Amino acid sequence: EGLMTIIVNDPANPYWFTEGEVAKATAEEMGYTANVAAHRGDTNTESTLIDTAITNQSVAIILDPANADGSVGAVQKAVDAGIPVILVNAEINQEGLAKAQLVSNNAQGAALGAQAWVEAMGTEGGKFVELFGAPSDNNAQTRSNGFETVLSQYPEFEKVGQEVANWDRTQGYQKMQSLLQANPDVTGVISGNDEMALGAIAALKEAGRLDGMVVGGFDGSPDAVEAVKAGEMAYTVLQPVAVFAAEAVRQADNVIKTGETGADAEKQLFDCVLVNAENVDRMTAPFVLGE
Amino acid sequence: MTRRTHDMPDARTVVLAARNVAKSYGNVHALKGVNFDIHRGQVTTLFGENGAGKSTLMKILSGVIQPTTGQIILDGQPVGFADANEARDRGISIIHQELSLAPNLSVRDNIFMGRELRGPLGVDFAEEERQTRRLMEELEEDIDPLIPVEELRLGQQQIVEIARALSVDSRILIMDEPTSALSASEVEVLFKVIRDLTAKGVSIVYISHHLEEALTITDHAVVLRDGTMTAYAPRADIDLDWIVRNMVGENYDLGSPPDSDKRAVALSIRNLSVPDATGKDLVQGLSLDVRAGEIVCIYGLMGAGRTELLETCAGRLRATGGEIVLDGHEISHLSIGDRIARGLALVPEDRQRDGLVQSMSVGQNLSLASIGTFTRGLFTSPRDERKLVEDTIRKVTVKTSGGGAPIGSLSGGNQQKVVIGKMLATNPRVILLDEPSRGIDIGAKAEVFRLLAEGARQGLAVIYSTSEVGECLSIAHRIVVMHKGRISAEFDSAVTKEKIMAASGESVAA
Amino acid sequence: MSATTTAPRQNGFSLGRLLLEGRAFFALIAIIAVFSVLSPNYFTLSNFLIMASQVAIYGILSVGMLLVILNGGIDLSVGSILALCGVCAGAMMQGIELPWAGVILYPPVWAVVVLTVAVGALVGALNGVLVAFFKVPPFVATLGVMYVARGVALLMTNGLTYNNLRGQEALGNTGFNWLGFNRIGGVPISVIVLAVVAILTGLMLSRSAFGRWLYASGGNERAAELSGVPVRRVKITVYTISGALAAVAGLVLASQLTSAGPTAGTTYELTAIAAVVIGGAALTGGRGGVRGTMLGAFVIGFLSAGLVIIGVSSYWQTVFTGAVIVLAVLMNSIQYGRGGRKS
Amino acid sequence: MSATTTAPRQNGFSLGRLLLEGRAFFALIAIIAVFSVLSPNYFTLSNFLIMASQVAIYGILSVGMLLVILNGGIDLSVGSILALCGVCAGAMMQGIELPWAGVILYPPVWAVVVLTVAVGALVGALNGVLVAFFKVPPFVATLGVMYVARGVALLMTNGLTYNNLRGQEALGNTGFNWLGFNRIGGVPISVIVLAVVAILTGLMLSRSAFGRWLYASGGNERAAELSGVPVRRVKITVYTISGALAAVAGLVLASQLTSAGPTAGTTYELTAIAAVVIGGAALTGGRGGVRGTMLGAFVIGFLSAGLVIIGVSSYWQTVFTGAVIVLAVLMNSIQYGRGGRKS
Ligand SMILES: Nc1ncnc2c1ncn2[C@@H]1O[C@H](COP(=O)(O)OP(=O)(O)OP(=O)(O)O)[C@@H](O)[C@H]1O
Ligand SMILES: Nc1ncnc2c1ncn2[C@@H]1O[C@H](COP(=O)(O)OP(=O)(O)OP(=O)(O)O)[C@@H](O)[C@H]1O
Ligand SMILES: O[C@@H]1[C@H](O)[C@H](O)CO[C@H]1O
Ligand SMILES: [Mg+2]
Ligand SMILES: [Mg+2]
Repeated sequence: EGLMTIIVNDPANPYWFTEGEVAKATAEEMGYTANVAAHRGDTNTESTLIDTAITNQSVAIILDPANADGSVGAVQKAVDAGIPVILVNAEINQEGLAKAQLVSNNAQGAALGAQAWVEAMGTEGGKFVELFGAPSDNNAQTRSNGFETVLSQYPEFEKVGQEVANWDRTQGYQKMQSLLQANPDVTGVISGNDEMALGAIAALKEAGRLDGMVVGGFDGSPDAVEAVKAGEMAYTVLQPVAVFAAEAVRQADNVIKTGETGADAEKQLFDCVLVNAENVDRMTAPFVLGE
Repeated sequence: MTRRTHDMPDARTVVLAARNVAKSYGNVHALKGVNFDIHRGQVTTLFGENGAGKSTLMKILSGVIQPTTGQIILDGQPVGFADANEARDRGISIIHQELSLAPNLSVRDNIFMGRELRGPLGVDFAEEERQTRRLMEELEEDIDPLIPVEELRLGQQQIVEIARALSVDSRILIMDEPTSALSASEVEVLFKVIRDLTAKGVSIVYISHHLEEALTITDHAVVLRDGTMTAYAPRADIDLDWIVRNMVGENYDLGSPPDSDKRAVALSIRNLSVPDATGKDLVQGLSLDVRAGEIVCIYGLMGAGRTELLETCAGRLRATGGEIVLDGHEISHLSIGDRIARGLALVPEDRQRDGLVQSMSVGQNLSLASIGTFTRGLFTSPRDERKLVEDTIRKVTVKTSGGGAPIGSLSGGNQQKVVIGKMLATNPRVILLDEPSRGIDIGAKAEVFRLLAEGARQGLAVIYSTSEVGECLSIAHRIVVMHKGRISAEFDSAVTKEKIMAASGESVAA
Repeated sequence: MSATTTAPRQNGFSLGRLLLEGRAFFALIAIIAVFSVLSPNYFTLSNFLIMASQVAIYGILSVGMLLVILNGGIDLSVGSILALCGVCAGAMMQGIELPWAGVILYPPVWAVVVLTVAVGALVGALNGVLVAFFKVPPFVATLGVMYVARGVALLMTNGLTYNNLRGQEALGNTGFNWLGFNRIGGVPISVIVLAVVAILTGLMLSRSAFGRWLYASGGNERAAELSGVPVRRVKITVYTISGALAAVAGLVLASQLTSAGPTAGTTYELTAIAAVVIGGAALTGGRGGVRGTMLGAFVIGFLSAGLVIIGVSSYWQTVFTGAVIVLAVLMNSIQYGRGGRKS
Repeated sequence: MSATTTAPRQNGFSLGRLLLEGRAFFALIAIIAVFSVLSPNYFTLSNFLIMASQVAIYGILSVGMLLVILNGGIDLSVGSILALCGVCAGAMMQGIELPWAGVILYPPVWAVVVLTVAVGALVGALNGVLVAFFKVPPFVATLGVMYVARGVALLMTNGLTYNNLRGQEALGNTGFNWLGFNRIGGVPISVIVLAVVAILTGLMLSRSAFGRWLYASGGNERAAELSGVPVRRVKITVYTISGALAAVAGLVLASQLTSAGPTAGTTYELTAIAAVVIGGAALTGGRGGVRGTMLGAFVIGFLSAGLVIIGVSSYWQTVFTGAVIVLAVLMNSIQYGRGGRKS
């Protein structure tokens, strides 16, 4: 059936790993051959990978764009070469180029998470800190804004610190340690993704401060699921990455065969789901919550 | 002159011998089947022009390099040394022509590097220090065992190198130009040490281009020429004339200074002071005028401050006071390059450190200071450069396969000639030479002297720093003696050796 | 000792010598052969042109790096300068607001290019001054500048990316994507830029006084200084050129992507250094040449493109890249290992 | 010339000398002073202990890096080795499946630690062999190994992170988090590990024959070789130690996070090098000491923690880090700038 090129960010993060694996498996099921490549957030590498996809005469490209603005040129290049591009997980700031943009509803997910966080924190309020993802990734800002929208309605919670930890566990750990020194009286942590939240949990554990602390994650990664099970993480917001990665491949297949994705709009938002102590046992596979 | 003038002496006293040893580097045949004997408890001196193969032979005998063909016989048994350590374990050690010290380590650490004295708590530093002190006493040098070697002058570093070789207690000690940076009195001390060693049965091989000096210590003399042995004789049968004749085939007279007619002052040093890193003055308010066409020798002991004086004139060091005036213009603010462009050139003392770029070819080293003369517009002219290089190679008689050869393939003396040639190629009006005769053979020295004399006739002003009184007398119109940063005496060319040495603060040895 | 490792002699180009000397050349041939067998899409003109245009970015950086390395230094800041300059160009294309005058300036593209290169040169000169006058070891000076330049780029854009660098007819600033998109006689402009940079640098190294000074001061700074070489000026110049070339690379990249982000070029310095060293240059200074460096850049570029084309997993790509870097240099080392005396 | 830059003399510790020599010391004092003024939470015992435990990781890496740098080399692979070893430890804690025997082995924690350090030492030895026997320049050899080790770590885990390294009572492999979590007399274990490593290394450098060999071969390798120093053995040993210490750092980090991921330690090599150089060591080899390196590590660690505590934006953190690295070394350089003759 031809080659489908799947380009993800960095498979060293379980989230993107799953994204690539699911897409690949789906494509192969449908009779395509599939290559998974990684740009690791570098738009130049991304552009190189698009070149290669063109050279390899790919029939479609599934791309997790490196940068909302910076990836436009690369997508344009593929489109100019006549290859349909389906974007997953992150958006680009231009419509009409990609056949479809399938992303989780980060704003909805952030609101969901923030709401759960507020509930877990209880009514008397308190001080908290936020761990922020890589600033080059739009999702970081979107989630932070989503948290802000909800939390600003609860004046009893005071944000005393915010640190960039670049989606990374070790950085989450070290930043949390210092944040804890600067603000010994924090009682809550809200994090832009699970890796950073897990780092924060390790720091809190080391400081003996995990008890009574509310830590909220985002992604629904397997490690976070474990942490929720263990009662260390209050919740994580599951991004339906497995769902839209598979859906992206199906829409690509549609485009190849019919010229249309079969969906109504280019931008398709997939709602996130809350995973907490109550439903955590229903996780069936990485990033998949069973009914 | 390939015939030996005498038969070999009693073979039973031979401890180490080379038999038909040859060494080639590609098509350069450094040694072409040499036989060489070292006698127990005696000093065998090896003479030869630059590039004759002396160092190559010594490196083979001490295991540093391996011969292409031929054998080494130790105590009558053929041996093969894999490396220098193996040779040292068998009692052979060597002082290399080029210094091989770790500059960052102290004197003590250099001397015992690789042969640590162990105590219960690791290295026994106290004992090492004690032994170092004793060695320094023996060599009559006041060097702190704990001072890093990089803070020592070249001569002192050479002493450390010697001390290290002495500390090994070897049976055979090879010294490849150990005195090139030493003063006469230090050489005397070394010779005393050598005599003590030979008395104890240690065998010495000694290489030097200071022929007279070497003669005083020789028991046997061997002459190498172009990779073959050309002559052998015991001490009783040789004199200076014999050595020179066998070395180069003709005799050289270093001559006497050329005529000079007094011309305008070319370089005027006025009241110059130069401090060291700690602020102590190494040159103290020194004044000196040199006229065009005049050759001035600066004689002094090690540490007299000559190097600092010359390096300050050249622009490497900054003076704290005084003026340097070239052809009527104050030049203290000029860069080294500008000074060279105006005709002031320095041949530095330490060729490895300051003279040569090891990663460049012979030709590129020779042309380095005069790139401007073969640059046309934006680009250099390869043809003009080649001409300059070939002329210079001929002028200073560098023995090399050509301008393209790597500089490292040259013998020590030939490298020195490259350093001299490089600065002569800039067509200077004033040339400063800091102990330029270090390691060059008598023929080359005569050639350099001839060039300087020739230059002087045409108006070149020369300042020539030396630690050899003989050189002063052969070339200088005027001899300036420096002592502790000042001029302690000035003489014209009619002076005697003794007077010069007395003015330098040197005790005239027996 | 061969001409790739010593200062080049003046006999110009010779295929025979190239074959003999540059083992990197064999590495390149081997890479091309292997991938051509493994994928039918590799050995095609269009793929070579695409790969060459990808190599251009690294290649331009490598040429600057080569000069610094010949001088015995190292420049870790090129990736950051690339990003900073890209961002500067982006900012200028978006218009420079002068609040006090109440106007927004839209410089024409040529002015953007000149100013951007000037910024790169300036940051490079800062490296040079730190190294030459303040005696900060190059590794540290450029490491510091690497952080500072990256931070400034992030601050300038607040972490965001400038998009849409195409300019507008009305503003008279169109043409920015010419660098990245156009072709002359089928050859991408970026490749032509690389070729021009490489040839000019090659001429400079082999035929100009400056080139000689550079080799000399990299080989033995003290000896060079005493021979009248203005060693400080040489130092500052090489870092300045390296900075300017990083700016050129930044422009080419921004133009190819028609966007400029502050995180571009991260770790490119390592790739550039690897290219220079694979090309036979010594990190101790004084040895190396443009031809080798170009080979090194092509080895790395053709290898990584090939691995992607045959669809090797990104983990294996990492492994292979490391292995090939070591192997290519290992071949070089075996050749020179027995070389002449060391100082 | 002072004892921080040359091989240490044997007069032991002296506060006076420390003050005089290590300008890095002033940088540290300045950092502590500034942040103590800016935040009341900085100058507290608990914060110092936390900062020290953060420094531990970099500090342990820096000690290994120091040895390599003293030897005139560089080790870019430490960050990757850290990750690889963390992952190896993780894999062993999860149990090693022996399919042919149909069993899963759960080695006790001490065995995991020993085996992990052995893996690190082995990878380090690979660096050493490449450098000492195959004459690959250290920058390239370790750059290659950096990629390969990272790739292998990714392949081993398929990109995933080993979580839950706590072990289980039933399997007899509990205690892994002891390293990262426990304290002895209030001091985190990681800090104690760092202190032990630093003191042992300091003793080795100043008291043992190996220490002198290291300084000698870094100062003048050829001279050292001719004097009978086993320069190759020294080389291989320092890279091996560096690898082993990277493994220790990997264990400490994995234990602190109770998880081990293949991307840990990215760019830590730069931080480690910066610490060594801020501490007064010369990248040309032969000069430097443990005391300076520790100061360098603390300067970097206390600075970055301080910036977080006072809440500076992450972009400014980048800028400040770069500036302080340059400034700290600049102070060192001004001191030594006029120093003695070089070889
Ligand atoms: N590594 C090398 N490669 C090529 N040629 C070499 C090498 N080493 C020595 N030679 C050549 O071997 C010859 C003998 O050199 P050697 O150093 O033994 O001379 P020498 O007698 O010690 O001279 P000097 O008095 O100048 O020290 C010279 O022509 C030199 O160029
Ligand atoms: N780098 C240095 N560090 C400390 N002291 C030095 C340094 N260089 C020279 N000196 C000291 O400066 C004084 C003058 O040394 P200089 O080298 O000028 O003597 P010189 O007359 O040229 O003797 P020679 O050239 O024979 O060694 C000596 O006392 C020496 O110890
Ligand atoms: O959405 C993804 C995930 O949250 C991941 O953990 C980091 O990058 C974001 O873009
Ligand atoms: Mg010799
Ligand atoms: Mg002198």
